[in-house]
Amino acid sequence: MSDVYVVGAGMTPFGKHPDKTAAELGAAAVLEALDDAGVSLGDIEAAWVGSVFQGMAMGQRALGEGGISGIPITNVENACSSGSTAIWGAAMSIKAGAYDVVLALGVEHLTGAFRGAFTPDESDVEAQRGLTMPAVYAMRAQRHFAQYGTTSEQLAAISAKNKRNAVANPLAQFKKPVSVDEVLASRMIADPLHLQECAPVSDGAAAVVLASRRKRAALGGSRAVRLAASALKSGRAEVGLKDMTVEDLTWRAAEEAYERSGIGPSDIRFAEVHDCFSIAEALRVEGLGLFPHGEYPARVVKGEADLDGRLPVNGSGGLLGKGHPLGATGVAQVVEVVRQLRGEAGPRQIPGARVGLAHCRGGKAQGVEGTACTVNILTV
Amino acid sequence: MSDVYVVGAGMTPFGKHPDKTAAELGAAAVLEALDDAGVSLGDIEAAWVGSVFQGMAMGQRALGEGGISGIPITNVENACSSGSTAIWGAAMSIKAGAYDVVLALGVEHLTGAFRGAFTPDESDVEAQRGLTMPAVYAMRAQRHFAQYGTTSEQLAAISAKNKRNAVANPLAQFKKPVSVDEVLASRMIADPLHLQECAPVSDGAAAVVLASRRKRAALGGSRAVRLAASALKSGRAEVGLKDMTVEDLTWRAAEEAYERSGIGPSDIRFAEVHDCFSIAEALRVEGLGLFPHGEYPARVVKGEADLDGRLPVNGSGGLLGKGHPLGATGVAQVVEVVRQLRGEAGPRQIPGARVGLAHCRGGKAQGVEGTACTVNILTV
Amino acid sequence: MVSTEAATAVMKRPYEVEDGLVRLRAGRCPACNAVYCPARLVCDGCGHRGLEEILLAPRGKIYTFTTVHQSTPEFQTPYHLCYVDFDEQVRVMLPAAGEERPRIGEDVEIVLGTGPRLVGTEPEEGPHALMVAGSATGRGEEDV
Amino acid sequence: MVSTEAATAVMKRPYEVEDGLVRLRAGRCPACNAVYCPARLVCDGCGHRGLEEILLAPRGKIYTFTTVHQSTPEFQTPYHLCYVDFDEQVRVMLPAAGEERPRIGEDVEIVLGTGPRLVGTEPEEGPHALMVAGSATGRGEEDV
Ligand SMILES: [Zn+2]
Ligand SMILES: [Zn+2]
Repeated sequence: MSDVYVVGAGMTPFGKHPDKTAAELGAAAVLEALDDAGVSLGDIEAAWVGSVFQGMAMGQRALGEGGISGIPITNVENACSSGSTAIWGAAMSIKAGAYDVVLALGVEHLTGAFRGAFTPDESDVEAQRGLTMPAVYAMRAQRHFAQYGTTSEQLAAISAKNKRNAVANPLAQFKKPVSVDEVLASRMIADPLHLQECAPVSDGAAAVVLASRRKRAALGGSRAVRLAASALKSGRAEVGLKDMTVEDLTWRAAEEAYERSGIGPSDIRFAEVHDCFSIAEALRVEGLGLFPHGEYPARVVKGEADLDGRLPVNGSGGLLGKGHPLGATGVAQVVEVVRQLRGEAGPRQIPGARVGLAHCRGGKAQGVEGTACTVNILTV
Repeated sequence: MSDVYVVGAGMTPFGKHPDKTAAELGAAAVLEALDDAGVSLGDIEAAWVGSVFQGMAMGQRALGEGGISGIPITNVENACSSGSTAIWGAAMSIKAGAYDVVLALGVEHLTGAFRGAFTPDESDVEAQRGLTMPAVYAMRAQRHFAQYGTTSEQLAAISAKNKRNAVANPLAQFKKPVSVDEVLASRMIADPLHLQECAPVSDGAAAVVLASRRKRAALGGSRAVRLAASALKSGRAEVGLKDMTVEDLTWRAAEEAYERSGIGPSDIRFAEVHDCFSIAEALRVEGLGLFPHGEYPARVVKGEADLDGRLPVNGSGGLLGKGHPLGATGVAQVVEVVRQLRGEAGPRQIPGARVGLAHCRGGKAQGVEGTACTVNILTV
Repeated sequence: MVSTEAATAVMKRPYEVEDGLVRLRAGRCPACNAVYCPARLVCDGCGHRGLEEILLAPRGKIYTFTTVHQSTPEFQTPYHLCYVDFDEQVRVMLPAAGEERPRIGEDVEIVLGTGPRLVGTEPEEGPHALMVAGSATGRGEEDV
Repeated sequence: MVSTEAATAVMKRPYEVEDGLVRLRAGRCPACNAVYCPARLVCDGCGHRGLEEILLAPRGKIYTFTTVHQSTPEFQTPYHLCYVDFDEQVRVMLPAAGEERPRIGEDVEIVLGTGPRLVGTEPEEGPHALMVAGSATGRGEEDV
């Protein structure tokens, strides 16, 4: 299997875009990624496009708007991991030797398309009984509290960190810092999670151009970043009485990525992880083996995950600060890692960022731990 | 890129299954395909699952019901080509050397989920102005009439042929033959297309197990069928005033499949094509280069596409006779080709069937000719 | 991000009325002259970014047609649909006014009518439905 | 196709009432004893096809809980949710009756109540909502 490189990255501002269609947002991200890569529309041989609530043929509509038609396009859905599943599929095609330059796009336009809380699919018995995604994570947070003495103040510190990081990201939805007290004063969504601990409703798109080693060389490629591993897993069936603070799904995806890349948890310099809720960030980084199990919230309070900390987490602002246009999220994480690795992250640049990890985990399907999880490891 | 083999095939009866969920239908197809392949649940390394209107995480729900969880699962959507896009993605992963045994599943449960005619995505300006999928094909039929003298009786003969073939297929939705007169006496849906010239609303699922050369050898593999080529294309942008009787999208997918397999139109012994409407079958086989442009309807009347004709088309009954559970259709076509190539098609067996083609074309997206088209060529 | 001009154009009313004539808003590529209706951000043919807005001729010719007898619940059947070819070398799908069956090759003009949509199911493009009418066949303003 | 027994079970009412006690319908693998609630066609653990139907104990223990203050428009907030562990080694999500906050480790019994759903938005499983109530905490039949 041949190496895969990210040779171009682009994304729209995340936030409310009531005046734009999903296709227009997608096209804008694609064009920026193409320009960044120095490739033209005609160089793109195939595309994978992730979205969740955008109806049929999202990829064809977005690429059509952007001047690309006729090529193989695969629309993929894996709940909040849809965009990162698109990257996984696109990378697979380069490993297959089928193409030299492909595109992965994630796009979502949720403004006006959404009422109330995000839930599992309506076919799900738990959803029919009232389960929402905030409730899933609230119940996991209650266990983290009970088992590890985690507190609401500690979880609020995760949100405050990410919203502070977002201020340094011009593409982020949230533009001003939020204190721990302000997080705790925001209204309760699902006990113990407050509004400011839940990712917002967002519109946006992100795209990356992937290339083979051969094409990367032809492009010059001094700014190319290597996709050292891309792993996708789905949740295991829920059998027996498991510890809900343990992210088996995250660990299995990470394990494969660590093995394939030869890069272990201790080599990771920074991470973008799927912080759909404050507690989620803790569950992710503990599941990835980046922090000891049960200890992350307390360590955030000590500053270990800050931009200048031991292992910066969600320096982009994460989903909590940057926004969470579902299908776009997984691609945007990789865009951020690429910009950090290139040293192009401006005021939020992490010094010496040479190995980064992007983790994206989505959804909950009937009887399984989660819909999907991806782990991408990138290096320069 | 390594060879890809279909080592197992399964499908549910197509029709109305109000007492079953989409997940149950999907699981049933998967289990039959696994048994057919002689592999166990644990052998499946990854899966691609096509559906259109089934909500989030269809693959995780169907495979979970069938006892498979944890593996990489990619849900794909490409309108009516969703299932065949799943096959294309699954085959890609074997070519990449990533896996030796993978699954492609197509599933759709439309009973009760559907009102009125199928349309392009609701974001589409044409759909907002009243365009339906039957109307698209009706307008193309009017051009075929005007340009080639095609008649309603000739189109009705296509439906009558497929519904006759369906009688010999125990999995088909329609159980009795329909005469040309009965087709023409059925109510008009979009002039000149009558109800009996439109694919029905159906529930169903179909699955195939794909394997690498190495794994096929390990399995014994005497019944394995080779996937000589799998091609996917999307529609080109509609620029200028094109001849709407010409299927550029179909031809481009076919051209790639012919080139990659070294098998040309004259080598094809039989075909399953996407006959969502009577006229569609004509547009497909003419676009594939299997019949001269403009002549297919007249040749159907002469019996050339019958099971005992020069080139049998839709011996399974096609979408018109077998049913059309959108996401399942593209996989079911390949299941039929596999059974024909193995000599297991019973009363509808085509003698000497050693090279078959499956064509699946779906949808219409704003400003492009069609959403997606796949051509799979299989041989023994 | 690219220019949002085309994006804004999509949100605008998709036509202009000049001297009583209804003209569709479209986009033309300044590099290769390809015309798109509705406009898009980028020209598919040549990759040029940013199309210039043009108004199509108020008349076109029916390329093909159908009469829809089954639709979604938003529409009142039966109704006629046509693909109309314009001199600007672009084809647009529009409903046809009146009860008479359209004909291939017929010259039609664009009119504002009620369209086949049921009351209360308006699309984003606004309260007036674009339709075509062939004055030679008796379809015209008085029918819509 | 595989047996449709499990499929049929899904469509049935998801519980039985015996001697006034509400017991959830579930599926147990005859080969490895894994329990699934609701049942499924195939055992994930060992691949055995066809689970046997069992009824869970009428009581369980709260593994975790939350109070939902924002939900979809179908539900009346606030309401309590719990994951309840049963002796059969299976965990089920159920709403909790009454206003009092559930507690981790609390013993609860299953009751039929109105549930958090608004009138007119019933799910497929039928008119009675399954809930849990802890008699020790004052939640009980009289509260639902
Ligand atoms: Zn141009
Ligand atoms: Zn078992």
